[in-house]
Amino acid sequence: MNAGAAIAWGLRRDLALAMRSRAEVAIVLAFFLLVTSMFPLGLEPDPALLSKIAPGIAWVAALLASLLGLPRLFAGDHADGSLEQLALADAPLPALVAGKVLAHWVATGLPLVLLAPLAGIQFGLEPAAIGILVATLALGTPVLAWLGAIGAALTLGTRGGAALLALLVLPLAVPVLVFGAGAVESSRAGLGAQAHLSLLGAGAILSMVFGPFVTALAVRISFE
Amino acid sequence: MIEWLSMGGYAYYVWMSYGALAIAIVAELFALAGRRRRALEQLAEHAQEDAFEEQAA
Amino acid sequence: MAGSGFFRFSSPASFYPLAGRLVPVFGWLAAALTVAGLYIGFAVAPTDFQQGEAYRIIFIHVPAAWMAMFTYLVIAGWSAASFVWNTRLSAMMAQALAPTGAMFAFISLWSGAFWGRPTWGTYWVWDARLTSTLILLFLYIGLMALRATIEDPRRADRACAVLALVGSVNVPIIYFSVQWWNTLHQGASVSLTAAPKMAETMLAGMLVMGLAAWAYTIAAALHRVRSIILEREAHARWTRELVR
Amino acid sequence: MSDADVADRLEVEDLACAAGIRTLFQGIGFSLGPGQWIQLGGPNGCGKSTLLRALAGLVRPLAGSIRWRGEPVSQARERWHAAIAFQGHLPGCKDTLGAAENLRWQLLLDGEPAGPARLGELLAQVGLERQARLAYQRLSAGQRRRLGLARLVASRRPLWLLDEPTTALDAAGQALFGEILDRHLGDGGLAICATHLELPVRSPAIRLELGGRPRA
Repeated sequence: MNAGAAIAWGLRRDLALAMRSRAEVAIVLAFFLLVTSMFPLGLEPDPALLSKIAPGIAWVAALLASLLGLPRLFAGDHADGSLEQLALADAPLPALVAGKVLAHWVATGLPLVLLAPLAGIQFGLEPAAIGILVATLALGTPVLAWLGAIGAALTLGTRGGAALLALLVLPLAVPVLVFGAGAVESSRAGLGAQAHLSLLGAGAILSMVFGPFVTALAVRISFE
Repeated sequence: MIEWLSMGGYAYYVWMSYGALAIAIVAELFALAGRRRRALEQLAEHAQEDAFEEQAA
Repeated sequence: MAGSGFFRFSSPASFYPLAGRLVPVFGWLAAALTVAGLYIGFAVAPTDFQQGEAYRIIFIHVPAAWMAMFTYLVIAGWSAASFVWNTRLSAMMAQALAPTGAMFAFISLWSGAFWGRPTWGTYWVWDARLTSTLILLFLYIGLMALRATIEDPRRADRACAVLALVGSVNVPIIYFSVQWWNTLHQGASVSLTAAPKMAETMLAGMLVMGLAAWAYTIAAALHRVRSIILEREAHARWTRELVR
Repeated sequence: MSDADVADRLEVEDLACAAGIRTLFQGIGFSLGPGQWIQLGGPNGCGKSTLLRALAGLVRPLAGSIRWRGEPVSQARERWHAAIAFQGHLPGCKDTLGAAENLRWQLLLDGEPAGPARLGELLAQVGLERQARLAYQRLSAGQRRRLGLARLVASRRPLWLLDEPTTALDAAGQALFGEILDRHLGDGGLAICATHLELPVRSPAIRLELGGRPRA
């Protein structure tokens, strides 16, 4: 199997599996909206304050929601032995992994991007800022997916569980958070979001270039 | 001496910092010694186990 | 694997006694440098015009921050070496350095807080340097937690090596992003090391304390790696000779 | 070097593996040619599964060499993976997917044709035609094993690495396994089966007891 076929195999299989467990995917999205809805309740419904903190909150919620979905990525395949078959397939493992992560992003990352405007409206963001928020999430969630994939593969079969995964992934995700939330604020301050978006785009490209290989290596390590 | 210890009124801050460093280093030295002791104990245990196995064989 | 030259010592069995001889050397060196550094810091360096005596905290704060950052890079270096040459000892060194690096990261934060209180009026400010050191501390904790939760030591070596390498690629990006975030939000804030005029004695004190931290880290890591070797090689013949 | 010039041959020399800090086995060596199979025995915990996983390339051995067609497998991972069909003690099937669906994804991964007709034919051969749409989690343990056999029936890989292939199979299922393996060996295939059961296979096995030397 060549790399393209391997990516397609991983993508189609994991999307088929995600369709079977739509409820689990929906929970991730509900969690995202729930978290963003909690903040106004915990603070005060002051429009000025809310629209100021909106980008940060949307991004932190997206970060947490993407963490929530991560154990689905490899743990199931690891427990039932499918991951072994992937690692032993006559196909490049980075490509198979890339297909899986792509499917994971389509199932959990892309819906977050599409839901973000809802959170933006909740917080009274102006349309232009919502547009930038959506753009940053579209560029940033793939980076989160790859960082998460590396963490998820490294923690396979360990006793650490979801808390360990969060401990490994969140510090690495700091730059994404900073540039993602910073873009919206910077554009609202009239400074333009170009630089932030370019950096996020660079991050997305880097993570897509190196992510598959590092993740595949981590998957192989998980069998030892 | 007292005047030096008072650090021009900043004694609390200065000695909290230096004290924490001292405690951290002492704690690490104890941890290092403990780890070595445990490693040697474990080694002795394994040696005993293997000696039993050799006798049994 | 009884090679020659440098690689001879990449075998745990031959490194163990060498490390044993080096531990006291670096240990005493660290003690001597600490005494010298403290003497410069407390006796030679004059009271700061603006900050009073509180500035003497920087003699541990700055070296600890340097050491924490540098130790992480050294861990990444050993991790890379363990992949390239597949030497077990490299991974053990990476494992041995992590707790000491984490300790220095913590000390850097702690002393930073106690320096910040009299200087800025608050224990914690989201200063770029402090924030990145905080994240660095989390990276250390993650590294040690991952190590602790993996049963098989060889698997743990490789998993931690991947994490350390990914982390070390990320450290400069984190630092840069936090710096940027900081300037966007607060403007240029007072930085610990950018005191108006760094007096020469101050710099000298910091350097000597920095060297002391170096020597201490080497001594602690070598001592710890000896224990790790014993744990890992508990079934090898040569370790048996030690308890007989 | 074309494929026809080199015979399918697996050569293992001086293989050693560890579990944690303990050495499980060392000095394992054998050579396996077309039509031959190894029955791997030994008490629980002696490292049968680890040996299979090390051969497949999931576990890094402490020492030793594994050569396929004269070529070290670690240097040609994809060619090696194209030559083996590995079935560990985990099934590699998803609980929520049906039997046929599970088989289909596995066959696609193996690079085998997986049309509906082909799937039906394979399931019929292992006696699962009526369970094709049943979710994997509803299959009995024996039926799950049979689904694994369907993959082997379809496989054109020369070397099979099987971990306890007949546990949970009834007498008919064990006989079916024997037939499938005999046909594979008759076609010039190779196999290594870790098992503590007697397998109803007509072709004579090379017995390898871990901790011991291979006997013919």
